[in-house]
Amino acid sequence: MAVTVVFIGKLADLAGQGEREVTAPLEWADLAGVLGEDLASALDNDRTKIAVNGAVLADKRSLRAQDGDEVALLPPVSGG
Amino acid sequence: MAVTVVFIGKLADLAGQGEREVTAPLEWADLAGVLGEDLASALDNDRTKIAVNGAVLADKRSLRAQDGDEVALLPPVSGG
Amino acid sequence: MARDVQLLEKGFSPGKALGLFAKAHPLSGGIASFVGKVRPDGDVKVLELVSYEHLTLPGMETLANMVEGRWPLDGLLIHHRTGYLRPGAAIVLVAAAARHRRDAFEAVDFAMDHLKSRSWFWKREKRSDGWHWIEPREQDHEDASRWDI
Amino acid sequence: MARDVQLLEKGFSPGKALGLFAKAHPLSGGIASFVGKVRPDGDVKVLELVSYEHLTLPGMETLANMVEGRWPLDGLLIHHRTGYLRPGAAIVLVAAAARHRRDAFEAVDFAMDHLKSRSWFWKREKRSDGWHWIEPREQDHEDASRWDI
Repeated sequence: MAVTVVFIGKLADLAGQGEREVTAPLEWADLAGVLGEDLASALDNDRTKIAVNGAVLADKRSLRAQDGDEVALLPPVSGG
Repeated sequence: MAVTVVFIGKLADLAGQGEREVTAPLEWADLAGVLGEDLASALDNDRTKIAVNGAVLADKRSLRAQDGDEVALLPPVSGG
Repeated sequence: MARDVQLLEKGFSPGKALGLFAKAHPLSGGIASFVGKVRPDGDVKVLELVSYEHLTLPGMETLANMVEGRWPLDGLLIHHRTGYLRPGAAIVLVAAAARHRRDAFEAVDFAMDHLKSRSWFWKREKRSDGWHWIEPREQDHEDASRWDI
Repeated sequence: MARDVQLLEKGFSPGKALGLFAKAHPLSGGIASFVGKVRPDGDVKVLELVSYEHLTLPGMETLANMVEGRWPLDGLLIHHRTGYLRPGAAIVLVAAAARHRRDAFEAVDFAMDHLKSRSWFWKREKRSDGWHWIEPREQDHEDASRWDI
């Protein structure tokens, strides 16, 4: 009964790891408690997005991940 | 005592040759008489320009070529 | 429309890729391209480009769809590195072959703006004082905003 | 600023020229380029590009001055053919190396617009019914007018 949370970029630095297994289900309201204050405040940033199984949530506060889902926490992008 | 008149592009087709020696001096008012009606009307086109020794005249009607000068008659350009 | 979209884990030669692309499109009137490299300025020792497998390459394909929907092209190439890059190394190559030059130009321009600030990459630089995450410059966001994306 | 402006009387390989240009500018963050070729459509058998020695190459140098004055570049390459060209042959290659990508893009875009409708070239096509002089399309003039030239 687990959800995999993937930390990308500077969120991986904050988390001190690239991914973590957390108990399913996982909702937006759970994140601060599960991930800690630092990550939770980074998630509040409008430019931080959340994807579930590769689908980016239009409203990240609607997060509702089930067992086996992969939740990715995505800081602002920069490529090229 | 000659001016070389160089015909470029479709003006060379009209002239039936690439260049011609004409008597110096050569002024704008002389061109119709020297070159004939067809070329003269092509020269009236605003987009037809005249260069003397590689310098394009801002006002082609100010043409005043001397012995040894090269006068180029330049139709609308198209490159690339 | 021939499409060549790749997320590359190793160094590549943009000149070679571009030569092959040109050969693959002998009938196109024009080919516009852009090569982006790691700038060897400051004291940047290494650049890391992070990608996320569920988003980065699928997002590049979505970008290619957008480009193809917007401009009539004969061919489109988007190659982008992931992983660790040294100064001078190629990060990205975008090329578009088209009948008309403005279509090719705008397609490349648009794709580059998207890759810089709207695609699923994350970038950090290692300098003498350690690693630093890089976010798009204000200019990059302005560039992208020209296209309503 | 390294400048390479050439009026070419024989066929050339844009890929090779571009590869050399990229090698000559290892420190630039980006290289934008455009290759224009004779489009092998319709029944065009040969294209002739006419140049005038007192104007064409000097005009290309003047164009390079304008480009360099307008954008901060590390390098600029303008190669343009003259003479008879077969369908598929390269007519023109423009490349710009710059620290910032928009400078490289705009420099190439501007130079191409100028070469199409403001530079000292005259173009005709041989079709099955003979030779036809080609003037810039309305679009080419509109493209050039974007730059106040």
